[in-house]
Amino acid sequence: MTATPLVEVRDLVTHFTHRVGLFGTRREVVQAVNGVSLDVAARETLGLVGESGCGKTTLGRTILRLVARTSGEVRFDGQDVFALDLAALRRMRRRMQIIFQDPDGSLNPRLSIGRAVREGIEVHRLARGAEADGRVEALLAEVGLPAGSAARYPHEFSGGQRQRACIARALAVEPEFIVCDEPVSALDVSVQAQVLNLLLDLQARRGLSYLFISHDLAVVRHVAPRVAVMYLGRIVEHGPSDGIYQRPLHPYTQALLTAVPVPDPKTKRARVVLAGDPPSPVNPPGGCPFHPRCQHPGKNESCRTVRPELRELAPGHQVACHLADR
Amino acid sequence: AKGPAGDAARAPGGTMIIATTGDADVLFPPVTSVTNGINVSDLLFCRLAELKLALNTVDDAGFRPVLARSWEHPDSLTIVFHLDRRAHWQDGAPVTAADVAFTFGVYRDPAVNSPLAPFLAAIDSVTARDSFTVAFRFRRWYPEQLYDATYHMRVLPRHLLDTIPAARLATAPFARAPVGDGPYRFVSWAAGSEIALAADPAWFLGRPGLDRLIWRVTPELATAVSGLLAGEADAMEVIPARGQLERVQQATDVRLVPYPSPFYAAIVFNLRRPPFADRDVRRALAMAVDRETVVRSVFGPFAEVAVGATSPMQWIWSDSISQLPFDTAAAARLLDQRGWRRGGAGGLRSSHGAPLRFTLLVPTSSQVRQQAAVIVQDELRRLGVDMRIQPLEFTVMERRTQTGDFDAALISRTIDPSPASLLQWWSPGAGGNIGRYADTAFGSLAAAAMRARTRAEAAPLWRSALGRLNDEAPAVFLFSPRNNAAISTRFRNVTIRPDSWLATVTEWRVIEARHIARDRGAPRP
Amino acid sequence: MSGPAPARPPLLEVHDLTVNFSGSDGVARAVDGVDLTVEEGETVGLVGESGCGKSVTALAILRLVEPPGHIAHGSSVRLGGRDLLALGAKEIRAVRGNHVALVFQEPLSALNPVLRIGNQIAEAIRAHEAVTRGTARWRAVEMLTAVGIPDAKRRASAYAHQLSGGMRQRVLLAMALACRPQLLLADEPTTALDVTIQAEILELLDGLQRKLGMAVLLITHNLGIVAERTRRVYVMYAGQIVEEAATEQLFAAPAHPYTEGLLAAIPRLDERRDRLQAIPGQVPPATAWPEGCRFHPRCPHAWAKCGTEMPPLLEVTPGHRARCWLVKEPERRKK
Amino acid sequence: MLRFAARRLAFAVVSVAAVVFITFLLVHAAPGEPMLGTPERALASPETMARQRTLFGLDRPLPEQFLRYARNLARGELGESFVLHRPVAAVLAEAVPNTLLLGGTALVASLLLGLAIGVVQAARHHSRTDTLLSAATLVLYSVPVFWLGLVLLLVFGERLHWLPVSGMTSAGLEDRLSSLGRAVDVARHLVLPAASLALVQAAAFARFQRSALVESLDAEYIRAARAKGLTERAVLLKHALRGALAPTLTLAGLSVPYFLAGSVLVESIFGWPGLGRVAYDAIFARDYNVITATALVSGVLVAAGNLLADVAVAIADPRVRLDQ
Amino acid sequence: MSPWRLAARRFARNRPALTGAVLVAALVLAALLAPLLTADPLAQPDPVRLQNQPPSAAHLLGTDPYSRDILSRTLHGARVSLVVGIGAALLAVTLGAGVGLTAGLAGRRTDQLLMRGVDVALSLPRIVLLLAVFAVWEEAPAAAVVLLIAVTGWFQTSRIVRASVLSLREADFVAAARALGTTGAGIVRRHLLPHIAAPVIVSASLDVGNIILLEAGLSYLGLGVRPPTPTWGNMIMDGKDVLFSAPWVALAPGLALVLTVVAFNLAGDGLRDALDPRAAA
Ligand SMILES: Nc1ncnc2c1ncn2[C@@H]1O[C@H](COP(=O)(O)OP(=O)(O)OP(=O)(O)O)[C@@H](O)[C@H]1O
Ligand SMILES: Nc1ncnc2c1ncn2[C@@H]1O[C@H](COP(=O)(O)OP(=O)(O)OP(=O)(O)O)[C@@H](O)[C@H]1O
Ligand SMILES: [Mg+2]
Ligand SMILES: [Mg+2]
Repeated sequence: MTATPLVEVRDLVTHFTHRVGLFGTRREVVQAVNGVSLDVAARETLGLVGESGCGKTTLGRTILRLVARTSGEVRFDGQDVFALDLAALRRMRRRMQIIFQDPDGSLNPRLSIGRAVREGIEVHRLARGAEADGRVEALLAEVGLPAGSAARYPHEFSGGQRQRACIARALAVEPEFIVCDEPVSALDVSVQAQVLNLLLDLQARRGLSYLFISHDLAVVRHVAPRVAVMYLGRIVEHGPSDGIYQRPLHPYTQALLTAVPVPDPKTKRARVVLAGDPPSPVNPPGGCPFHPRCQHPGKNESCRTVRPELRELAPGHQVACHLADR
Repeated sequence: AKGPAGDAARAPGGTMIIATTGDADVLFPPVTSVTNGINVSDLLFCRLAELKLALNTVDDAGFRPVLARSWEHPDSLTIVFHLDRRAHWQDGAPVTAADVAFTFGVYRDPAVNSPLAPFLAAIDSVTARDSFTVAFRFRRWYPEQLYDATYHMRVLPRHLLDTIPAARLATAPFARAPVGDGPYRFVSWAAGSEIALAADPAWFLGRPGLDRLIWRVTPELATAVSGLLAGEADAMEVIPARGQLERVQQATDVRLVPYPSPFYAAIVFNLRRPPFADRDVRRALAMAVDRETVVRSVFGPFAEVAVGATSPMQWIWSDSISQLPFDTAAAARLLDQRGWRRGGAGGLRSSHGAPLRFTLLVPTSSQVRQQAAVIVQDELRRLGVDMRIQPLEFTVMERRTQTGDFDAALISRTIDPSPASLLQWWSPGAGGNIGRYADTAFGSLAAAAMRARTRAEAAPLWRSALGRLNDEAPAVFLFSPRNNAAISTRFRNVTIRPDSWLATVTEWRVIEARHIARDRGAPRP
Repeated sequence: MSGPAPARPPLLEVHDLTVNFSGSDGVARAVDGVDLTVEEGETVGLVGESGCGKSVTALAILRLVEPPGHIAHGSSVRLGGRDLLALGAKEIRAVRGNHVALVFQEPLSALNPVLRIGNQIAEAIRAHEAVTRGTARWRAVEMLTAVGIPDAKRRASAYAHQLSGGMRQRVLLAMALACRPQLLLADEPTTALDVTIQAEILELLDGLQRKLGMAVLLITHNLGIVAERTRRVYVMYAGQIVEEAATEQLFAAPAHPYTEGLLAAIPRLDERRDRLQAIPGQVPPATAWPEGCRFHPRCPHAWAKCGTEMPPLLEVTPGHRARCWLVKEPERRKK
Repeated sequence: MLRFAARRLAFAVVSVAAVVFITFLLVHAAPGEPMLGTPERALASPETMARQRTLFGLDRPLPEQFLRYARNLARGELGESFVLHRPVAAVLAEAVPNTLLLGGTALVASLLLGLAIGVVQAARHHSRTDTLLSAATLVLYSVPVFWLGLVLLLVFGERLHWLPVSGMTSAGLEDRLSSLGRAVDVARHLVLPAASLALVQAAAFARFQRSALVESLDAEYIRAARAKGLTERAVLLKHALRGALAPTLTLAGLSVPYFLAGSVLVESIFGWPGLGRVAYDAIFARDYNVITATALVSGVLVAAGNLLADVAVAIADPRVRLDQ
Repeated sequence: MSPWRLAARRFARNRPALTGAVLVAALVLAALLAPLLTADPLAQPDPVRLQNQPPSAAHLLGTDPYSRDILSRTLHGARVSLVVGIGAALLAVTLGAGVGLTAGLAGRRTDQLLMRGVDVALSLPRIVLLLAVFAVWEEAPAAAVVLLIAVTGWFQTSRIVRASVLSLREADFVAAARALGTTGAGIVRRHLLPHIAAPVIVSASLDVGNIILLEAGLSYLGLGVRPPTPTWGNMIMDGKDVLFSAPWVALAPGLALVLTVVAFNLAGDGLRDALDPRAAA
């Protein structure tokens, strides 16, 4: 974290406005991402964890400008992503890619794997004809798909293989940065390990940066040296993973960590069991967004009224909680 | 009401359900234009005098008194009618000379816009001499004065109508629930469905034989016939389709009553267009059409080849009228002579490179005419003539023929009992002369016929005129269908006057032994 | 049976359960000769990866497998000694939801979207007990309160889509437990939920189980849940039980290479590993199970015999069995 | 809800206005003109026709005619029939109830029949009964309405004499029947035309209902219902049907155009004095005001059907109803 | 194997669907070959003696009231029905797909405008419009019938297409393509069109049957394609009057009509099942 980071996100806000009601008679604003700042350095992985609906995907997509932001800034290699014109954006997209959670939905069922991988090569005119074919073959081999996969269609592959194909597609344009949006959530444990290993290998080989999104803390711990915890559109804790996993500062992170079942019958832990469901991002509570579910004994009035900002409590370890240092 | 009472004692009553394919438009005789409207209002309103069954329009002898007990011709331009004092409106008021004069005014009023007004053009005035005497004054003398004075108009009740502005007469409530002076009273009318009339027991000429007449609208002919065969209906004015006729023929409870129709159908050529300006081409085409085949194919035994621009209904009808023969060889020779030689593609005839080709307009409303056209097309093709058929919706075709925008048209003409109507269609300048046929020889023959005082005198002249028309071939006169009414065998004493099929319905009776439920339905008071 | 009172039979005894699905690309043996038992009041885990036949096993126990699937001849499912597979339609209905209840994986799709949740619970009660509509409703509300739904009376007239995921799963639990079943088949009851909610639900389930004294067959693919919540475990792979052991035993000394592989492949919160140990290859399709041991194409220790002969469940220690030839020939284990 | 209702209503008004505008343009731009006469008796002379045009303002430029029509319409006046010489409103007032009776009966009958068939099929899907019913509904669905009407008429009316073939009442007997007898009489007349319309649409409903049911029988909540120990009957009727009803009800609401189209044919065949018949006659007689008014009424009926479909769905599906 | 081939295979395994497809193919073939197989459908060998003849060796299906050969007319009628049915369905579907695609891809405003327009159009009483238009049309050549039926029949398709475009727009693979820098046109061509093709094909094939029925109804009312050109509708009308004495006149076209519509519906149902994304595995 010495040089300028590859990706800089500053105060990013993404809201969705849509009409609800029988015939769209009411407007509703979903505050999916609500003021997020983070950096990803070159060759680094930043883990992003949080519960369902807290805005992880939206954040990832906004960074790639796949979703319109409401305010805030994203810089890639120093360039303001939202200031680019369409041609420049397209060029920029060669350098940043995304892998999705659902390997079924992220491959067009009507395109063969080969054509899917080739799409990026063609769009950016990286190669043509036989050369492009060669590249496709090489990429598929690199992600560990059997020879001859190029001519086959997504439904002929297993989930893990499809995810490999998605990775190959993303790699085809030789990106520097990849948003991995829960790339292994849909996979079985045995396959999940294969894909995680593949991602780590590729990073080592190609010098990639990842924003690694997951709701599985164990997975994040495994791949990311630095982790951000998201709750209701905001980063509530952020720091080196060793720090976070061993001494979580935010009550939410604590609850999250203790809730994860550990596959070892011998460990018995004290558990913070939360009550209630996460509030809706349509009407996020005032003050600390976590206060309605917070089990901290010192919970007080300011939790309800004052929104805590991220504070650095240990080197590189920030937390947004009024009570964290008490 | 002594006479009628005696008659009523004999009258067994009964109900006749008449199936029709169309509803009435309005029951106000000056503007009624639809067949059923005319049929119904004919029974509600009386004429001064009626044609007898023979439909002789020339002599006074052809008429029988109705509202007019008698009439006389004080001079050649005047007819004086003496009204029957027994005649009264169904609200009790007597029928008076003032009513007759009023009626004439209504028919002639442009605000009423009666389509019958043109037929009254020869009448200068109608004046009431006293309550029961009325004088018609004509602009000129002609033998059919009595016909024109009596046939077109049905007398209207002045006392019920004179407060209504002329332009509103047709839409006034009266026009949908009229009060008449005829043998039947209006009972009810459910639009699109049913019109019911009941006998007026006090009708001055005697109580009608049937208590109730109900018109039942059944748009689909096949359904109407089914209803007839199933006993839901008793009678139909005419069954126009051969297949349906055959169904009725096989039925035991229904019989067909044939009568001459007031129609003929013809292919009219537009003489403004090149090939038809040539009389020989027209003649050739006429000779090439095997009308017998057309008639047998379309109608089987139920129609006759037209002898000319007339129908068997008219007293001038005769087999002796001269006609062009069916002679394809002669037709071919004639065309060859006129330069229309075979040689084009498909053996088509052409002259100076132009093929002998024309388009025949046929209305989509008439199955029969479409069928005939298709057969004629086939016959002409064998002669090397390319006739194309263009089926057109009725109103569109009417418009095109009126404006002269056609080659040929397969038209059907409804004709009056009077042969004078010939001139409406075939004299130069007449509105109905859509093909612009103009022939002085025909004109003078017809004019002579119109002046003849008696049938005997007039008939040969009319027939020569028709012969001349055939010879000139401004049209190919294809057929005159024989109408067939279908009437339940429950009815006796059935006669039909061709121009108005229910004209004699007052005489019809139900056979007592064959009364059914609806016959016992007492007419409402 | 004669003689002195025999030992009480286990609550649930599944023997040689086989379920076939006939489809256009052949017959899928989704479940193939599964044996398992659940004792009264006990929590037993059934783990395995997606598609290995866990759900079908649960459904087959209640005879809820629908065409094109069918339970093969020779299978038996005994509940307290009674063979459920031999019951008539009416009798099996009396078992479903009454003695044995089922909780599904997807709480949203398992609730009828057009019926009020209170009705759906009451309906389960009325299916088995002759109570009035009112009583059933009252009991439904009581059940909702018992599963921790606040303001249960009002919530009873809500529809599924108006509830959050956690609430829905609670409703499903309430529905399943309404008739106080002896056995609950919980088919991945928390898979669709966030970890924090998952913990809440599992705690709730624990509490209810203790209160009602029922047995639970906890189906999951999450070894962590198995480790925390069960006493005994069955591991399934490719339609078969491949290992059976007391939970502690299984985690301490897995006997089947598949179980071993699974344990090694899980990223752990409590320790950082450099590289995960992945099991190579993937689960074969149910229509084409490999010959011999079904795991052999992915097994690091496999030898020729594994490709031809299917191992039976072999006893490792009492109560610990594994379907692997290594139990007999441990020397073949590669280092 | 109120705003929604207002929007829907405004929308329906716009639709109907569009219908009127388009129809007005269409009929006035058409060749031909209102006739004084029938195909058999073309009575009117050109002068009479010309006077007719002036009387009805048909000689004015089209925009002027439309403005006048629109003004009258805004005042609730539909004008006068050129052919029938009476207010169009009166013509419709007689015809519309008849069509509503016929179409409504047919709609309800087809819906009930279609639902019943669909349920039977779904209950035994993939059985022989299901296959047979599928074949039957497919064929029925593919039969032209007029053809079915003719066959029913010939068989049940003319051959078997079970039912009357034409009209709404038995002519000549109305005044001798009690009001109950009259109702029975109308009902007997209603059977054949309503059946012609209903059978074809019932086949459509049945096909739709079957697949909706079979699909909903696949749902997890059906399995859950079975797992509760519910009877198959309760599963099918309470759980599956409730969910599968909404799309069929929507279809029913949207089937108004079908019934309108069918009524043109069926009313002709069975002599049922309704809107379809009025429209047909008016079109051929170029009775402009009547044509436009029938289009207007049809538009209103179709819009009402759409609205009904929305309402039905809202009633059947709380996800729609309660999405507030 | 590509999804299209998979669908084809599923279709081929579906007995009723295959029957429908074979029937359709046979019909198309018969219609194409009609001029070779049979005599002139307009020829009237002897309109007096040969009318309404029952089936015989010379006239396999008998003759009509004009002595024309019913077999020949039925086959030639197939040409009209198929041209109208298939033509109008294709045209309607193309229009609908175009509008639906535009609405789905364009901004909110255009979308609203188009869809409100479609909503209005859906409440137009199609039959009244068609009646009005056909009644006034001087000649209604098949092309005009096709055009009119298509122009009044694309609304539903446009809704279906728009809905699937809207949901596809949210699909991850579209997002992935955008992330790859694929242009809008490329996304439409490569990712959207192949997907909307399936529902469109299904709706077109099911439409064909409906349109054939509609055309027959119009012909039966004496509208639509005009005689003497044979259409099944006007053939049935020709036979209506002789339904009792010569039932074969109306029977042949009636059966042909029902058979054709059944065939298209079978094939359409089969296509729907085969192309159903839920059956994609
Ligand atoms: N296109 C959209 N329109 C409207 N709301 C949206 C849209 N995309 C996401 N949201 C809403 O924004 C919030 C955050 O969604 P997002 O998908 O970013 O969460 P997530 O953390 O990725 O959740 P998950 O773990 O379920 O993937 C959710 O409430 C979601 O419903
Ligand atoms: N309706 C069905 N038709 C055909 N095959 C089926 C059906 N249901 C299940 N199967 C087969 O049964 C196998 C086991 O399915 P099952 O649902 O029991 O797996 P599972 O272990 O519950 O997996 P998951 O963790 O994904 O729920 C599947 O691989 C599938 O091939
Ligand atoms: Mg996400
Ligand atoms: Mg499962």
